[in-house]
Formats: sequence, C-alpha cells, structure tokens
Amino acid sequence: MKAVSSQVFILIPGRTTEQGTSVGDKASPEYRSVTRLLRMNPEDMARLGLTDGAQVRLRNAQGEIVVSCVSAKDELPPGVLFIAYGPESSKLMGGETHGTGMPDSKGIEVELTVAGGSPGRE
Amino acid sequence: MISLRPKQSFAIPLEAETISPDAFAGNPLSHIERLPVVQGNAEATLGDFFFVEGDAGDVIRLEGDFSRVKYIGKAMTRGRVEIQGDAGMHLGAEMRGGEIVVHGNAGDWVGAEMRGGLLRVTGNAGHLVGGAYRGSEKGMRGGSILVGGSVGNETGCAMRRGVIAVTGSAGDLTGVMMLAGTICVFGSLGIRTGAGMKRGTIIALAGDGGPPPLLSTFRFDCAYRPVWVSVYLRQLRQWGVSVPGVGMRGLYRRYSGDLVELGKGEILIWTSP
Amino acid sequence: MGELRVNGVEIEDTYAEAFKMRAARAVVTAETSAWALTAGMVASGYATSVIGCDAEAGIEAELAPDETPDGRPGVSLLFFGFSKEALGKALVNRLGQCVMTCPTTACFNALAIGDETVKVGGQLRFFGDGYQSSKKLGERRYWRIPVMDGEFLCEETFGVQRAVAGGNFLLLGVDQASTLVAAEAAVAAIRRTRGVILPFPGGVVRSGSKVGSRYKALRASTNDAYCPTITALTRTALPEGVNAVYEIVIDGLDLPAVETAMRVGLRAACRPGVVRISAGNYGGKLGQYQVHLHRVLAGP
Amino acid sequence: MEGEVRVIEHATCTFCGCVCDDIDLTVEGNRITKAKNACVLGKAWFFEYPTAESRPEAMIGGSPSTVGEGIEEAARILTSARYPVVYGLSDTTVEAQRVAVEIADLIGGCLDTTTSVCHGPSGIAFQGVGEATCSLGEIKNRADMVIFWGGNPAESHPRHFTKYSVMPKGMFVPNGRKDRYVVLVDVRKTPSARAADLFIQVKPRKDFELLWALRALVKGIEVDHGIEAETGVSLATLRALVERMKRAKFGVFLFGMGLSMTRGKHYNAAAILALARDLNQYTRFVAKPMRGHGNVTGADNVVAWATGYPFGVSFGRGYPRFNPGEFTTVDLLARGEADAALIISADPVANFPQSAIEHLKRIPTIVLDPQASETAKIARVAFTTAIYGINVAGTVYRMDDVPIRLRPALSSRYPSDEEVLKGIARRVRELRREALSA
Amino acid sequence: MLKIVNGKVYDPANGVDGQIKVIAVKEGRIVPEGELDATARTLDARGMIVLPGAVDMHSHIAGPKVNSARKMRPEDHRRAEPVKRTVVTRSGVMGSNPSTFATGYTYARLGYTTVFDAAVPPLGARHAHEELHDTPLIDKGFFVLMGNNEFILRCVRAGEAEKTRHFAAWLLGAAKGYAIKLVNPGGVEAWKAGGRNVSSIDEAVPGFGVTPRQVISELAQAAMDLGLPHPVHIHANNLGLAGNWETTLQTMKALEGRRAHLAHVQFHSYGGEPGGRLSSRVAELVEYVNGHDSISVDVGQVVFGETTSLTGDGPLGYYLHGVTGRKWFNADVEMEAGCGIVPIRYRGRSHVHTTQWAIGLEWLLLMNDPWRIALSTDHPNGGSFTAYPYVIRLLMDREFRREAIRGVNPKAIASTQLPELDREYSLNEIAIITRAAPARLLGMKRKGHLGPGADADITIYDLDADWEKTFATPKIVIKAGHVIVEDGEIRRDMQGRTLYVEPEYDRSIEPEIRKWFADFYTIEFENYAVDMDYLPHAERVAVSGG
Repeated sequence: MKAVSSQVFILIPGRTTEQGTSVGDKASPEYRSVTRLLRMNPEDMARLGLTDGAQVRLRNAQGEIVVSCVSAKDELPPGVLFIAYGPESSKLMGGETHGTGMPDSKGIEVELTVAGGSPGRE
Repeated sequence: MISLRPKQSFAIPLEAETISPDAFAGNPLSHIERLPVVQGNAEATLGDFFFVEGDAGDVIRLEGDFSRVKYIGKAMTRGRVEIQGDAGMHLGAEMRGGEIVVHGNAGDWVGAEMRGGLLRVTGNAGHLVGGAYRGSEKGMRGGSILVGGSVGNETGCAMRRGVIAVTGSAGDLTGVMMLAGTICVFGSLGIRTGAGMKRGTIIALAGDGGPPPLLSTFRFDCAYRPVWVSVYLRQLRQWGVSVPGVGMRGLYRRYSGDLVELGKGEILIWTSP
Repeated sequence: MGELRVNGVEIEDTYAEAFKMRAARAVVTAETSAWALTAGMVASGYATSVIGCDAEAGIEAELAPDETPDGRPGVSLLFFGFSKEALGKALVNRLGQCVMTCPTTACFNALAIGDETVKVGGQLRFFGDGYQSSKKLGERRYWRIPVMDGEFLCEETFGVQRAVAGGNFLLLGVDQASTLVAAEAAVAAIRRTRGVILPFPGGVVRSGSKVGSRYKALRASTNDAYCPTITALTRTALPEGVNAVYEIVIDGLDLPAVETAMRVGLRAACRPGVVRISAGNYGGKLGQYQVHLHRVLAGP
Repeated sequence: MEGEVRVIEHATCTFCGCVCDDIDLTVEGNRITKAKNACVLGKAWFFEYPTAESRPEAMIGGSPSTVGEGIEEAARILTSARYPVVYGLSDTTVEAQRVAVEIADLIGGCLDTTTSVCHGPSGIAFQGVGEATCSLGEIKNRADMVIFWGGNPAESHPRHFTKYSVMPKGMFVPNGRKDRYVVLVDVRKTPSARAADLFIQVKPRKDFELLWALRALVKGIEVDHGIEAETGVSLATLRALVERMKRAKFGVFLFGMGLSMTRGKHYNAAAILALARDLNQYTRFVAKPMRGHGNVTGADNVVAWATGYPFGVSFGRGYPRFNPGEFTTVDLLARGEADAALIISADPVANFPQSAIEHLKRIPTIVLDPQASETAKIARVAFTTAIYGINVAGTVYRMDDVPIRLRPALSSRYPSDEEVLKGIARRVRELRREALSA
Repeated sequence: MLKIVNGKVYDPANGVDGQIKVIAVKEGRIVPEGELDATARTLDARGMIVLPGAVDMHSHIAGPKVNSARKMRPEDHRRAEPVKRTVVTRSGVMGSNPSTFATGYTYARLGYTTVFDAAVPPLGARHAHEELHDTPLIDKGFFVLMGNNEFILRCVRAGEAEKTRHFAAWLLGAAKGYAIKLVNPGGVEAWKAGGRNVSSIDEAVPGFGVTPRQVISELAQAAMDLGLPHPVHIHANNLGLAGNWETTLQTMKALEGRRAHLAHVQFHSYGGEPGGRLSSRVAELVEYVNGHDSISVDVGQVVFGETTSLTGDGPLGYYLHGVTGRKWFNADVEMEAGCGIVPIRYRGRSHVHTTQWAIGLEWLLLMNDPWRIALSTDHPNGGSFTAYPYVIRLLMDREFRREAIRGVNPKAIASTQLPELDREYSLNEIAIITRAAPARLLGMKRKGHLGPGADADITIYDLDADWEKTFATPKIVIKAGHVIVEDGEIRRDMQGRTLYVEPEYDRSIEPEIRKWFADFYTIEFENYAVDMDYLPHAERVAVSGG
C-alpha cells in the first residue's frame, strides 16, 4: 500500500526562463520541449527506477499527460514535481475555481506512473 | 400554490429574483408570467421560460431543473418556495424571512448575506454557503441554513449570526473570518477551519474523515459536554435534520481561536459519547 | 347557599382572597435529576411570602429529559413578585446564587416572550468577566458563562406574565397529626397539577398571618383567630373541637390554574380528622380575586 | 530602410510586470538588434518576437480576409450573443483596454482579464483585508528587509532584483545589497534562492499555515513546535525571522503566484497582506503581488475605473456587477455558459483547464493576437495585431500601478489592438442602433 | 446659439440677485444678447432659477488612490443604485467611489460642471489624466501633491527658495496639474520613514531636518511668486485629531499674510485633549479667518452614512484603521507622497460624528464672507458629493436643520453652537459658495458666473418647496453651450476640458532633477512628464506675473 501512495505527487507548474524566452512562438520546438519536461527529486527518481529522459505519465481526475523527466538536484523536496507552464500542465487542471475565478493551477495532486509500463512498483 | 416548470433547458443562466413569494404576492398567473427575468444580456419574462400554473398564495413550487436559475427567493421576506430539482447560484441570497426547501442540490452562494428565514437543501450546496460577497464585512446575519448533503469551501464566510448545519462534509475554510453564529458539520471538514474567526462556533462531529486539522492559532481548552450544543442539536432535529445521536450527549474537545484575530471563537470537536 | 360537606368535612361558604402578581418560569436542568432538584430547591428556598422574602417561589414540576430544552433531567420553577422589577431582581439573585453556583446546571426561560420581560442571563453574563459568549437560536439568546466545571448556560431574557398569588384554604382539624396528614394529601394532589407552586415549606404553612401588628415595625402578625392555644383570649374563628389548623397557599400562573389546584387540594384534604375547611381573606378589600370554595368544588 | 541605424532611448519593455523603461533599443532596418539594459526575457521579447509579416491581417473561419471583413463578422457575433465574454487584455495598451471595456458595456457581456487566473485571488484578498503597499521606488530607497514569497523573480522578473528590490542603492539604503536582508520562501529551491540571505523551504500548500504562524508570533502568541512537522520550517527559524522583521526599518513582502494559484488562493494572499499590515504596529512593512504580464496592472486599473471592479465583471443587466467565480472566464467556460468570446492578447487554449478549452472551441470566438496562438487557431475571427511596445505606442501600468508611456521602435503593417477594437466598437454601436430603430 | 429667458438669475459675481434676465449663449460662451441672431433656440425658464454651473473645488474623483478605493470596495458599489447604460451613456457604479463615467454623469446631473481632484501624486498624474479622460461632461483638473516631496524637503532645508519655486513649476507642468497641494506636510514623510507622524508644525521631519512650518511658508510663497491661479492648497497637519485646532491656527499664522486655501477645515477645528473626545473650536478659527482676507477655506462637511476615507495622508489612514478596525489600504509613493484608504460610517448617534457634522455647519453659518468659503464634503471623505443638495437644504431651511439636530447625539450637539444659529442662506449665498466663490478662489475667470465671456456652463432649477429636491434635480444643465441634462436625464455625452497650468521655470535646474531621478526614482526622467496626448481636451490656464 505504501508503494502505491508514494506515487501520488504534488505538481507545481511555474514559469522558467526557458519558457519565458520561447513563449514568443508557442509553435516552436523549443517551447514544446520546455513545457514537456518534468523536474523531479532524484531520490524519487531512483526509487521509481527512473533516469533522465524517461517518459512518465501524470494522471488525475482532469486528464493525463506523458512527459519526460529530469533530475532536479536540490531544487525539489521528495514528493514534489515541477513543470513549466504550458499546454501540457493545463491538461491536469480542473475547471473548479471555488468561487474565485482561479482554478487550482499550482500544487496539483497527480498520480505518476512510468509511461508505457505498469507503475514502478505494485 | 403557484408551480413553475421549465419549458426547455437552457445553457445561459437565468437571473430570476422574481421567483419569490414577495414578487408573486397573490397576483394572477398572467401577472406572474410577465414578471421580468434576465438571461445574459436579454430581458425576458418568467412566462418565456416556465409554465406557470396554480393559484395565488404564499407557496411557490418549482419542478424540474432549476440549476441554471439564479437568485431564486432572493431577499424574500415571507412565504415558502419548494424546489423539486436542483437550484442555481445565489439561492435565497439576502433573504429575510420565509422558507426555501430544495429537494436536490444548490449552487454557490446559497443564503449569502441572508438575514432571516429558513433555507433547506436536501442535497449538496456549493461554495460560500451563508457567506459574504467579496469585499463585504459580513456574511449571513441571521436565519438558518440546513444542508442535507455536503458543501464546498468558505461555508459561513464572515458569518455574523444564525445557524448553518451540514449533514455531509464541508470543504476548506469553513467559518473563515467568522464574526459570530454557529456552524455544525456532521461529516468531515477540509483544511483551515475557522481561519481568522473572531467569535462564533464551529461544531465538528468529525465523521469518517476524523477530526479536522486545526491551525496553530487554535488552542485546546478542555474536553467537556457543552449544554448549549444539545439545545441546538435538538432544535435541528425539530427542523427535521437527522442529527447523529452521539452528538447530543457527547464529549467535545474545545479549541479557542483564532488567536491572531480576537480569539473568542471556538471549534468544538466531538470525541466520544 | 346551603351547607356543603365533602366526605363529611364542612366546607365553609367563604372565599380565598388572591392577588395579582407577576410570575416567571425557569427550567433548571442538570446532569442528574438530583442536582437539578437540589438547584431547584435552593433557588426557590426562602421564598415563602413576599411579606418577608424577595419573591415567592417553588418547584412546579420535575421534568424528564425529553421535556427539557437540553435533553437532561430538570425542574420547572415558578417565581412570583409584586412587580416586574422586583421579580427580575429576585430572579437574577436567586438563579445567580443558587443555580449558577450549582454543579452542571443550566437555566432556561419557560414562558412565552411577550410584552414584559426581564434580563436574567443578560445580567448574569457579567460574571463571565469578558469571557462570556452568547448564542442566538431563533429569537432566543443564551449566555454561556465559563465556570469551573464547564459552562453555565442561562437564557438571556425571561418572560414575565400576570399571575395569581395567595390562593389558599385552611384545614381545621381535631388534632395536629390527622390535620397534617390531610394537608400532605392536599399538597401531593396539587403537585400533580401544572402552573402552580406551593411556596411554603412542604407546601404547608402553619403560621397563618393577619395584616398588621401591635408592634409598629411589623406588617403582619400571627392570625390569632386561628391559633388554638389562645381561643380563650381572642375572637377565635375556630369551632369547638378544633385543635390544629394548617393552611395551603397556592401561587399560580393564572386564575384557572389556582382554581384547579384548590379544587384537587380541597378534595384530597377532606379526610377524617378534618372538621372544617375555610379560606383566608381580608374581607375582599385587598385582593383582586375571590376564589369561592363552593364554586371551585363545583368544577370538574 | 536597409542599413539605417536608429536608437530609441528610454524605451519600455512590456514582457513582464517590471515594465523597465530604461531600455535603449538599437534598430537596424526593421529589426531590433540591441536592447541595452534588457534582461534575458526582455531581449527575447525584443529580438525574437515574430516580426514576420506573412500572416494575414485577419482570418475568418481559417480563411484569410480583410480587417474590415473581420470587424464586420466580429460585430455580428458580438451583437447576436446573449452571454459573451471579453477576456485577456494583459498584453495590450491601456488605450486598447479602454475600448474593450466599452465593447463589453455595449454588448452587455462579461468582462474579465487574465488577472482572474494570476493575481485575481490577491485582488479578492485586497478587498477583504486591504493592503499596505508602495511604489517600487520605496523599496529601492528604503527597504532593508525584502521577503520574496512563492515567486521566482530570477526567472519571471529578472531585473526586479537589480532595479528595484535587492541590489539598488537608495536614499536610505546607500549601500544597496549590503543594507538589505533578503529572504526567499518557496516550495522549490529556485534560482532565486541564490539571491537570498535566507531560503525557507515550505512544504507544498502550507504557505497559509506558515504565514498564520508568523502572524501569531508577531503578535506574541506562542506557536507549538508542531509547526515544523506541518510546514517544514522550524519554530526557531520562524522566531528568528519575526525578530528580524520587527527590527527592520522598512520591510517588504513580494509575493508570487505560489500563493494565489495554490489551494487556499485568496486566503494565502490575505494571510500575507494581513501579516504585512500587522507588522505596521511595530515598524513599516508593505506587501506587493509580483504581477506577471506587461500591462495586467493596467487592465485592473482600466476595468476598475470604468466599472468600479477590477475583473470578473458582468454588464448583463446594463450596469457592472462583480463576482469572481460567476463572471470570471474559466467559470463561464467550464460551466458551458458563455456563447461567444472576444479574446485580446491572451491564450486561454494554451493555459486554461481542459473543460474550459472544450467549451471555448464550441462557441464563436474573436481573437486579437500578434502571433498565431493556440487560441487564434480555433478562432472564428482572428486578427493579427501589431505588438504593443514594439510597434504600438500607448500606456502600460507597472506592477506598482505606475503608468508608463511606450516608445515603439518598429512600424507594423498590422493594425493595433486599439484600432481593431475601435472598429468593432463602432460597428457594434451601428448594429445596436439599427436594431433599436428596427 | 441659445437664449434663456424669463428665469430668475443668480449670478453673484456680476451682482445679479434674482433678477429676471436673458442669458445668451453662443459658441460655448455667454455673450451679450445682441450677438444672437434669429436662429437661437429659446429656453423658457419661467418660474425657474438660473445659476452658473456649480464648481467643486475639492473632491477626489480620479487617480491612483481613488482607483484603489474602487478596487478595494466592491461591496460599496454593489449596494448602491447602479448607473445603467443608455443609448447615449456608458454604465457605471455609484457608492462612495463611483466609476469614472458615473462620476461625470452624476456631477452633471446635480448641476456641477467643473470639479477638481485635490490630491494627485505626480508619479500618478498620467493615471489621473487617463481617468479624467473617461470622466465625461465636466471640466476638471487636479492639484499636485508637493508637501512631502523629498526634492522640495531638501531645497527647503538648504534654504533654496528659488529652486523650490522652479522645481514646483517644473512639477506642475510635468504633471499637467493645476495647483500646489500640501497634505500633512512632513507628516507623510515621517510615516513613510518609520510609521510616525509629526505632532506640530514645528516638529522636524525625520531624515530631512525641516519643519512643516518651513514647507508651508515656502510653498505658499512659491505659489504666489509663480502667479498661480490658485494659491497653495493646504490639508493641514493633525487632521482629525482632538485638539488639532491649535495646529490649524498655527498653520494660518505661519502663512504670515501669504494667500492660502485651507481644505476641509471641518476636520481641522477640533478641541479636546489628544486621544480624547472632540469638541468644536470653530469660533476661534472662524474669527481668525474672518479677519484675514488672504485665507479661504472649503468645508469638508460630514454627512451621516457609509463612505470611504481616502487621503494622501498616510498616517491618518493608519489612525483611522485603528479607530474603525476596518480594512486599510496604504500606498507610499516614492519621493513624493503617500495614501491611506479606510471605509468609514458616520453615525448620528456617535458623539464624535455628530460633533464633526455640527462643526461643518458652524463654519458655514459663522463665516461672514461667503466668498472665502466653498461648499465641499471633501468627497468622499466627509460624504459623497451627491449629498450637496441635502447640505444646501440644511443651510437654507432652519426648520429642516432643527429637525436634523433632533436626530443626532444630543450631548454632542449641545456642546456646539449649532442649535443657536438661526442664519439661513439665501439663494444668492448658495450661488456664491457653490459657484462664484470656488471659481474665484481657483482663479478661473470664465467659471462661476454668467457675464459675457464666461463659459456657458449653466444650471436651471425648477423651484420646489424642498430645497434639497430643487438642487438634486436640475431642470436643465448646460455645458459649454450644450444641453447635457434635462429633467435628470443625460441628453448628450461629451468630453469636458482638463484645466492645467504650466508655469515657466529656470531650465538650468533640469540636470539636477535628472540626477535626482537617476539616483532615487525607478522611472526614467524622460518618461516622467505627462505629454499632451493625455489631455485631448486641454485648457492651459495662464499664470499671472510669473
């Protein structure tokens, strides 16, 4: 059971320099790759047997995306993921704004599985 | 009794504060059919959207899907509105008297800034039940709201007086910025319950979700049997709310807060019979 | 009117003279019926007659949990005073000193809120020294005063209504023992009715009084006409063979309640040893009501 | 002119809310070749923004058409709609924003800006508790304690540190960086952490709990050690921070969308505004949201002065009403209510929740954007407009509400947003008049 | 061309007091009747009164602080009667801080045709102009905050009076403002620097070593030397505090005969111990003003009800936040100014609020010379400008005033002179305090009167027994010769003009200002001045002498 719950992560979409400099042309390959790169805590990656560039699937009630992951050394604590804002991150956002106009756009709960295969551990 | 049934479904919500005993006020059907409503930017009449039937009286019965009809019973002072189906946003907002019963779900801002009367929703209600509109100093100022299902966030936001009872669970920030009044939640509560409350009470019977997490600015006082809670719960029973028996005679843990504000509020969490 | 006898007891054709007063009703609850009763007894103690007390009070009834606002056992108390102000003051003092102080209790108003009200919880709350809080449910406001075993809950406002005090009858008996048995029977019967109390100890008074005294300072003095030991010295009202007299005094929320109580009391009191039943009056000069014994007994 | 070199001095960069107005642009022909003083984002903005003029000026249903035809079709859509929404406006001039507000008023639509999905919650918080704030120069001249919270200015507002908040020498902080104590509070250890004297890593979604504990400590209310388990920050760290805040002469919180976008939203922002307010009992403290887009602050201001409300406005009943959660764009779309949309310089298809995007695809939309955004691609009518600040003059408001005039460097064959919107407004007015007289 | 006939004309500036007189209008101006030809439209004003368009010389209608108040108070707008769009007009909201369109329309519907915003920080001048551009119908302008400008504080400390004057002139021109405004001189700087205030006009300003007294006299002198149409406009120190009447008196004395206008003097006429209860000290102050022609005032009348306190006085905002416990906005403006906003409700039951209400009326009823007192509520600080008809009735109708007095705090009212004051204003006097006086005090030669050459801004009222009704619903309002309001409805939407001054200054101080900007501002010197694009309907008002 513990292994299953360890695959629930909190995803933080945010701005990055690369996203900012490429946003001028959202059709560009740069923008597409920048917004499809998931940063992860290295311990989490090791635990799930992931290496840089591995494809992972993020899923929640809103939708799912497949992105490649990369180790973010001391940037992220375990359990937290980061991705640059973009079309991919918004697929995991719900339309509920709780009477504010703002959907939950950061701190989104997602389930992570290794893409193309079963979850890292049963 | 006057009854209304939708003629067709519509995507663009209708603003129909004229669905109120005060507006119907014993008028003939032909008058009621001509009462104004607004859909988006277009003015229309009740008769454009609803079959209106029955005899004049202080009871209005709505049958069908009213989930996109806003402001039903807004500011009403008397009479009764019964809804067999779902109701839209702002149900009974600013109401002062009378009774609204929804046999179904209701949208956000149920009973927002209401001052009196009784408002029941047998199903779920949305966010800001009995709450304040943005910028307002005070939410609900009197009356009672009874929700048979669950509610969203900010229930009783800046509430000043009155009672809100939720049989199901409540979302985050229940009783946020509360000034006084009582909120009872029989099911589980989200996070940040009572944040910024000055006075007032939040009673948590702590259903399946276990006791709610509390902010660091709430301080445990004692475990005791608050007599007045029994008085309240008995009143709720009289109103037909299914109050779990344990709540009546239970031991409650009392927490004072929110200490960063006045600190005279309390959260009472039921622990054992 | 002819002579009336019940069970051989002569019912004098006279009337009890009763007075307009103001009444309040409090329900005191507690964790156990014993503590509720204790609070009720103490709160209604030393409240026999407004001649010498701040109020007349007594326990109207003991209440089962399903009869009280908080679902706990309780007692219903009635308080009577000559004015709303006097009654309010007595209530605040009595409920403050005798109920708030008593373990586990809570105190509720049990009269309708009409034109006249007194603040009770609204006064007692200051004992809370700023830590008190209030709750409003419907039209009723309750004060919660922190005390050492939790909270004392007391309703803010108590209703006050016009009421009738001084309903009474006198049992004239052959001896002390049998007359007292009859008085006790009357008390037991009256206590089963609602809306009245018997303010004297055990519901029975032995020191019936008259207005005035040879001593200037006293407003009332012993009712010498009914005292058996001085029949030779006074204009006695006692027939021959009467050696003991007891009085039953009834205060009620309204005249019918007093009349009902008198009726059941009278009937229960007509027992062997009682020679005659009379009633106290002042010749109809002082009281607003006259409750004729014969007329009362003719009731259902 | 090929080869001709011009320099535009004191030009303004509108990429982010810093709105730096000290950029010297070198223009060679129809290209900006140098942007002195600009940051990496600013340079990308000036150099890499698409300057190709190959896109048609207007498209209707995917087919190239003229601006006039586009205006005609747009006006037709907007006047026949019952619950239209006018949205975007954070990347255009005040002059264009004003016309957009007028259109929303004319058509009885909803009016909302990208504020609702960035610092809208901070605006709601402001309406609840107020705000102690200041212009950026006050930070430059006075702030000896600067706390960044839930933001990553190193990547989102690169010159904020150097121009306003961390490095600059000011009147009462003559030694610049040395006179300041800089704190960063965030879930991630972002590149901004390098600029801070103290980095506090808060657990995700625990900002409110942390801020609330700080408020307690500021007021002398004891906080349990359990706060560390809850927030990831020790009580000792919090106590030391509070001591420092009280000792500061002029402190500032600069907060980002790490607060406004995460669970709790407006209450997270309210917590930081309340903390700053509370601190004024001991010293001077202010708080500011770090606004993102170049003129999102202008949008707030224009919408507020014209309607009384900053965003999330409905004109449906012939006058402005405000209710975020009801009249805000995500809600109008996700609930499937809006029946047309006029979108100016924003790209909801790229960053809205899926349910909202799906509805947007179902209804007729009119999009004004300099580039072929995801939203422009699905538009019924898409206008290619000139770029504000680069091609178009006008006014923008910096994140601290200071209005600044633009000095465009390049001409464009495309019309400005203002011109297109004025055309639409004119035509809408005519159509309404025709409808009234009919 | 327009001819108004048969109306009783009240034009105090030209000595016309209720005479029936023809008012002729041509090309936006009043002209001699002979200049009209037969094509002139005739308006029959029989039974009506004809006054110049009213002038509000001290209001808060545009710019950063007003807009912040709008943003902060959605609840205030929501509860107010909305302003619906019509075929001619835009929609808007009311409340204590109406939206721009609603502001213009509502002023016009009350017969006001010229309004000045009293406090704009120069850094926000562009913003104020943008809002004024969206404020239809009325002519408008604003005063420029200078009393806490750090450049000026430095000049004053250095005793550089000329530089002060040149800088002030440059700043007015850069902001395209109309007059020099002081708000709590020195006190706002003390607040910005450390959350304090200055307690008297002789307390040194932290960090600058100058006193408010010096700032007041230097800028009063500068305004005179520059020949500005309006003298220095002073919001004195210690606004709202018990015992502040002495500060006010000292401020007047510190002027040493220089011309000055003291704003919302009601808020500055309080006796009592600091921190204690307010009492009225109008008698002493009015006596001084009656005896000194160089000083004028506007009232800042308090009106009971909900409103917003909105001020350039930062420490005052914080003080009110503490008193009311309500939400608080503060915005410090670099190098220049501050701002505080707090919602406030004036209650008739309140001792303090009753005293304030009475003090405003005492000022109006005790001033001998109506030409030096202008009607204002310091909108929205004392109440909304929409309350002007109510205040006018209080002045004109003694019985109405007595009735009102019965509804306020009896203890407070008994300690003022108000119950004994029997004066009733005449229509002529009302025309002075709402038109002729403010126009003259502002130095506007074409406003506030109906003589030839004046702007054709005219208000025609149908007489009602109730003066409040009369003044609340003009029959016709004419702006620049156009009928803009008829029977309370806007007939025509148009832009009014923005009035500004641009005095000459010595350009040789520019390098120093440039350096000042480079050192301390966050915006470029070159991007600071407001250019004429922002004033599409501008009118530069000439300075005299300077």
